[in-house]
Amino acid sequence: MNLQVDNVIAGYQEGIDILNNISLMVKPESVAIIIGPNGAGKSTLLKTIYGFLRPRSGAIRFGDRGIATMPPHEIKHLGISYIPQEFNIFPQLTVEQNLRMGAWIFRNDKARLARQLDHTYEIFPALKRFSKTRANTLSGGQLRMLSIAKEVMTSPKLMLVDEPTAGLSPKVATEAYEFLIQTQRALKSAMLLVDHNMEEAIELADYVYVVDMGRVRVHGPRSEFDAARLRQIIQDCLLGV
Amino acid sequence: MRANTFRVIAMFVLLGLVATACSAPAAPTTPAQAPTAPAAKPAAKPPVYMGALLPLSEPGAPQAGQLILRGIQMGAEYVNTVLGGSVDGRPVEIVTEDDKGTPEVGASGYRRLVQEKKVAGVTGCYHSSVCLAVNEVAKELGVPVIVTQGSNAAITASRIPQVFRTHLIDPIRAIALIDFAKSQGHKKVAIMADNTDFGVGLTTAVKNEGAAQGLQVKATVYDRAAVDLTPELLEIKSWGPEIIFNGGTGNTEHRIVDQAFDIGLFPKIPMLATSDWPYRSEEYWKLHPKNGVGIYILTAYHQDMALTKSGKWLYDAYMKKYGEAPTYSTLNGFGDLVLLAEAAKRAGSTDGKAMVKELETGSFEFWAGTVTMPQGEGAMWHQWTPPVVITQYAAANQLPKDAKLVYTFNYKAK
Amino acid sequence: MTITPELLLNFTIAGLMIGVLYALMALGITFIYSIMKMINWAMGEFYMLGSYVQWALVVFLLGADYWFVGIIGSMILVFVVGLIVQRVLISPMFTSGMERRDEYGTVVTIALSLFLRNLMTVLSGPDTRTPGRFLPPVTLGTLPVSGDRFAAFVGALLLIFLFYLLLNYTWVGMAFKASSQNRVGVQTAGINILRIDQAAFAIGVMLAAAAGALLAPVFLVYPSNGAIATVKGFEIIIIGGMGSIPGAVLGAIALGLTESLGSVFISSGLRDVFGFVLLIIILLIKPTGLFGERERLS
Amino acid sequence: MEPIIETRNLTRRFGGLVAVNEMNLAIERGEVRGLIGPNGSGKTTLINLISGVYEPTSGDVLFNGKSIAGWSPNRIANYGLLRSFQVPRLFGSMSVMENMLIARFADFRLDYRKDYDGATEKAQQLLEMAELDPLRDKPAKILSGGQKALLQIVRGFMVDNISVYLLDEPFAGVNVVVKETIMKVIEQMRQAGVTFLLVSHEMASVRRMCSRVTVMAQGARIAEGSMEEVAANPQVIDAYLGGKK
Amino acid sequence: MQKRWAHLKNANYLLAGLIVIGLAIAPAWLGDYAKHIVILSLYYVIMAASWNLLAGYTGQFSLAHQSFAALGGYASGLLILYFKVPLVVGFLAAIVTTMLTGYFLGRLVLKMRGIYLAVATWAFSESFRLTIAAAYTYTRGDQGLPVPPLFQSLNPIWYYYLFLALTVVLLLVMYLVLKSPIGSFLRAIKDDELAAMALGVDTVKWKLFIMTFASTIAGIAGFFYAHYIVILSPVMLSFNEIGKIVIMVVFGGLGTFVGPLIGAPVIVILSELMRDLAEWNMVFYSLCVIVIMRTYREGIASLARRVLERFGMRRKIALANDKPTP
Repeated sequence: MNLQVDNVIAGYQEGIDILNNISLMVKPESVAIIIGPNGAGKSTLLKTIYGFLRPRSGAIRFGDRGIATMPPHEIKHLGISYIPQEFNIFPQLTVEQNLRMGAWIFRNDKARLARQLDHTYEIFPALKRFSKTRANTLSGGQLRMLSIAKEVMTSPKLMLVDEPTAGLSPKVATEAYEFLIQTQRALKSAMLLVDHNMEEAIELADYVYVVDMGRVRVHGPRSEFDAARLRQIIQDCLLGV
Repeated sequence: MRANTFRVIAMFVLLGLVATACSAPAAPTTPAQAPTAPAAKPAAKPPVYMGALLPLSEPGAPQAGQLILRGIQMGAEYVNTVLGGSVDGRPVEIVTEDDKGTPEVGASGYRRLVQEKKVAGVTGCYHSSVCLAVNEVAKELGVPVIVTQGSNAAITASRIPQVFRTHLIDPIRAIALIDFAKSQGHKKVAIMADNTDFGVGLTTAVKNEGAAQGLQVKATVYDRAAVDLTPELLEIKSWGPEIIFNGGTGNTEHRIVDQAFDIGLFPKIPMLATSDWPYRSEEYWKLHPKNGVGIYILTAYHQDMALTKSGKWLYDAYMKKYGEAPTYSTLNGFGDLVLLAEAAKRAGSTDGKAMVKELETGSFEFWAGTVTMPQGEGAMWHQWTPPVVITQYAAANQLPKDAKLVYTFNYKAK
Repeated sequence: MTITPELLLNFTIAGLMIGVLYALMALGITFIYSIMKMINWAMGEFYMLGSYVQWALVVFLLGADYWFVGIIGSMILVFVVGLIVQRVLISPMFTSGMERRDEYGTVVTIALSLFLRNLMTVLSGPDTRTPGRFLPPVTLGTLPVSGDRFAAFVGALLLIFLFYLLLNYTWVGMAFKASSQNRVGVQTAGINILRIDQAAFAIGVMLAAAAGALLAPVFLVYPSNGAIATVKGFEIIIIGGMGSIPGAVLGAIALGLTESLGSVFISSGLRDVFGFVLLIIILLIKPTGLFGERERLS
Repeated sequence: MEPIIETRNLTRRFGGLVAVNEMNLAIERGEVRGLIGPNGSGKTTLINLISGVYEPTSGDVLFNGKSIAGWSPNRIANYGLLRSFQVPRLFGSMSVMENMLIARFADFRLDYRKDYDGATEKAQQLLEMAELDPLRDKPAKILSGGQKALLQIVRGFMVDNISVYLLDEPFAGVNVVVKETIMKVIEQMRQAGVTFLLVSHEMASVRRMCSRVTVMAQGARIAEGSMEEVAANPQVIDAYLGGKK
Repeated sequence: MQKRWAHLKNANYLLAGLIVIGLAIAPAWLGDYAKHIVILSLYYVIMAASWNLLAGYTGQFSLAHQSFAALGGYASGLLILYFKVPLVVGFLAAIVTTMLTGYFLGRLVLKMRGIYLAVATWAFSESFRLTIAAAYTYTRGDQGLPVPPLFQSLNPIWYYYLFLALTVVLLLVMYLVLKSPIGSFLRAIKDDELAAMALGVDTVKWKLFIMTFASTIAGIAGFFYAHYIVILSPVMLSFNEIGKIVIMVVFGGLGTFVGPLIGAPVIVILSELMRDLAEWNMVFYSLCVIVIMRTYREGIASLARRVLERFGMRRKIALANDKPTP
């Protein structure tokens, strides 16, 4: 199922639009990346898609369903997961309880739950080691893993990922990317990734959107963005051209 | 913006509806209020208005207020149907005012009754602090007030011409209580009271009177919102009193009976209710079906006493209407309203000065005898004290009229 | 007064028992706060509703033998009332607009408490009511206790235990705990946060109603009987820390013991002041209460 | 010459985490010093330590040769050491002009009336410089992100005796035009004698503004020099790559 | 020449002047009872406006404000009763005690915000109420502490002008404070305390100042109120009292200067209208508040502002949802 964003205008306060007529599309099983300077509206776009923010105009479709006015929990049921930039965990619950909360929508399917837990622990032996400890005692990297692992418990068809490596050391960041792409491939899900870390993140992508000032500047398949062009884009962004 | 404007209009329309909806049926919709007997209205004569100033909502004591209100309303009924109205046969109509147990609201209420509703007299007044605030305004506005149940001595001691009282006040109640304890041979007396004006005043008076009579008194005062009095009762139990005065107001008094029973204090140690709340026998026996027997009740009325004509009328009418015997609160509310109506009738006008003069000099038939309220000394200024009797429920489910009369006391002013 | 060991023991038992009952009154307040970050000033009125429903059910429908059914009945009924009140009154105070304005919630719950209490005052007349006394007295150690109070004590313990089980061993309970820690997180997990709020409010007021129903025979039924639940409940959640469930239970027992022992050693007249003294001491030492969350400037 | 700001072995721990570790930094008067480093290297914590928002676990902060460690933020600000925040912190319900004036009268003196006209004039000038003057009577909360960032920065210049300004990511979330304006303002104020510490991710801007750059990694200083010098430093590159040692 | 700290324009000064003059000549037509209602409204205007300084401007949602009014009354009343001091001494005592207590409470809640502060101040006022009630041997508790009146007669006319003057003076003082930089500091503390500190605003000092200041104003109002009602009881400390003030301010418009000035009289008049309903009055009063909150939460001050704007009485000032100029 395609995710399709058409001419969306959105913002937090009346009169201030963060997203300015933005359009993009994510195909099944593909990875699209959104790059662009700080404040370009990348995170806002993900929040709008996931229903935390209602667009003022425009349409958002997942497959053939319009999801622009759906609240987040209904969107989750459609098979979309959202991994926000902040550590999205429950600090006072144990790691395993956190993961189980991630599986809320199929909580009554015990077999699937057990299977999914095993699967997660397989990929993240570290989480298994700490499964009975409270989440607030984990390190930053482990918290990031947990935030991701919790959201992919449902084997989503589409993952919206916001800055998965923010606040991580480069080594851990690389691990996080590996896990993400591994998950994406294993689940055959699509992914819409927002990232600062262009050089590394772009390696994962099939399709690239460059967003600035709330609209798409340039887009095209990954192959069109070779190192030189990317450098140019980064430079342009840094220089604000 | 437009949506908001619309909303505002909607709000005001709604408010208007609420206001009209509730001001139209006004007073007569309440279940507690009796529809004033329709046949009794002498035709085409303008009514004489009388004010009922009572606590009908928190932080006042609405339960007491409602009982007094019943009496006042039946008083109006009595004046209109039996006595043929007040001045020139004009019927009496009650204007009810909620004082919320708050001095300022009470003072405002009195002002409003007098200046807006043009009442000829005001009765009610339950909380002492409200009475004191009303006093000062009454001094200015000159319309007489008969205090139904404000216990504080200062209410009349301030010698305000317009203020009268027909209530059994703290010092006299204390004399009766201690006298009764002595007559029973008790040497150690415990009193439990909440920190309301009644409880505090009574506790102080009992301590003084007990000391004067050579009795040991242990006084416990707790906050009126307290629900669990077990620690206090345990303490009293270990002190070993020979009789307990239960000086609660409202619901605490019931809980004291229960909780004293639970820890084995009552009925082993006799308990005396310092006001006559157990007189509402139906409520009392429902609340204390197994543990209520033996309680002593200080009250103003017993079946064996001779009631006046008006007293008898009230007793029967109240029994018929509410299925229980009237309590002291109701009786006094009734009596005070009749007093006001009579005073106006005798004065031949609703003028405050004239009515005050009649009340001060005349003698009136009250539910319990003849009332005079002359200019006395101290708290005895314009004060008439009803008789004091102590009765006892000797068996379960006894009605007030069957209660055993164990003590009578008649206060004579020195 | 001479303090004998027996007396001291009696006071301790009495304090513990009332402490557990206080805990049930405070649980609902702290639970609603932990999820909605809102103080329900009308909590005592739901306690009052619970006691009236219990009285009505026992007297008109069930009879004294089935008083425990009445407790469940009043819990269910008040739960439903809570669902409606949250939907119609509370939730609209918080949803619209960017800023969260606590004062709207404060004003609307204050008004609701005035409304319910005064409506009941007018409707119920001057009568104090009781569903009846159901159980024979028991003796705990050296302290004779009324059967109904003991039943309320056991009932409160049971409800606290059930509540503990609900929170820790069920999916819904886990969702409540999760919502109190991270409201975005539960939404990305596919939970409807609005329904969590609604359910939390309803469960909170249901706990207050359960306290009201259990204590109806002991502390009686009248329109302002909920005042005690509000006052003690707030004292306890400040002592224990707002939003903390264990804090509420321990704070309640601490308050019960302080009041009871304070009246032995100091004076019973000031008993209700002791709780506040304890509270102000705790505020001075640890402003967020025994188990309170930390509040930081930035 | 004596440095205007100096930190000596400044350390701050949060529980087990050492956010700033034995940090030494000295800024000369009139400098625009750049402070760069990978995410989580402790740049913002350092600013919080210098400006008094956090108390140092150990070490010292000297301002004009005087120790200010442990002072309250407002006292430090009153002495002329200002800071901005990464996410602009404005007084949303107050107008743009009030936001400006509050900075001027923050060290409350009873004769504030005397300065009113001068202060308004100065605020007006600064707002014009920042091209915010058409918005002067609007509440700050309705500004756009870039306008908020701008306002936050020019607001600091209202402080009478400002001598040091710590800017935390002043370019985050602002567009090119605003960025240029900010740089213009910084340059003008530098000429007026204000010293800057500029924390930023945007190398290009840092390079343009700063003759000297300090690089932080894992809470400590790992390099200092011109942008070209530090960019050539393999340790710095390693730090950005994530310390694959 | 522009007035920077003033939102209010000349038209508003004119309006305020007209209202004061109107109130000053109104007794010629008002009956005693109506005068009494005006006096009450003025008392609540002072209470609501000073509470608004705390909750509306500084963000300190205190629930102890009514205690300070009572404290002012009790301090004076007790001194006069037991030591027969002249009224002036009672007045000074009211000021000093409320000032000190306000400062102490400010210290106690210095680190608290939002609901914590609300509940902590609630606890403070409850313990104060319980203490006054429990110490009945000195305070006479519920029996009521008599306080001498200020004038020979309780005729409202004297009190009417007294309260009118008092209200004008106190509102003017509050207005001047808000108009000075202090007013901005307070709003800055509410908006963003850390940012205010970072600009050099001594937030600790101003939080303590405003708590002390607002408490003292409440104490002064309480003093005059007590000497008008001539009786004090712990009821003045009950939660109902602060509930009333909160309703007035939120209803009028929290954090606006005119909010309490409109809200207090409207609520006083609303409860006066309900009086005819006797025991039903509180039921309908609370119902009205619920209906208002459910339909128009922003308060009538913002409504009035819009109406005034529409008639061009004042320069259009920015509202929260205005669009920014490009």
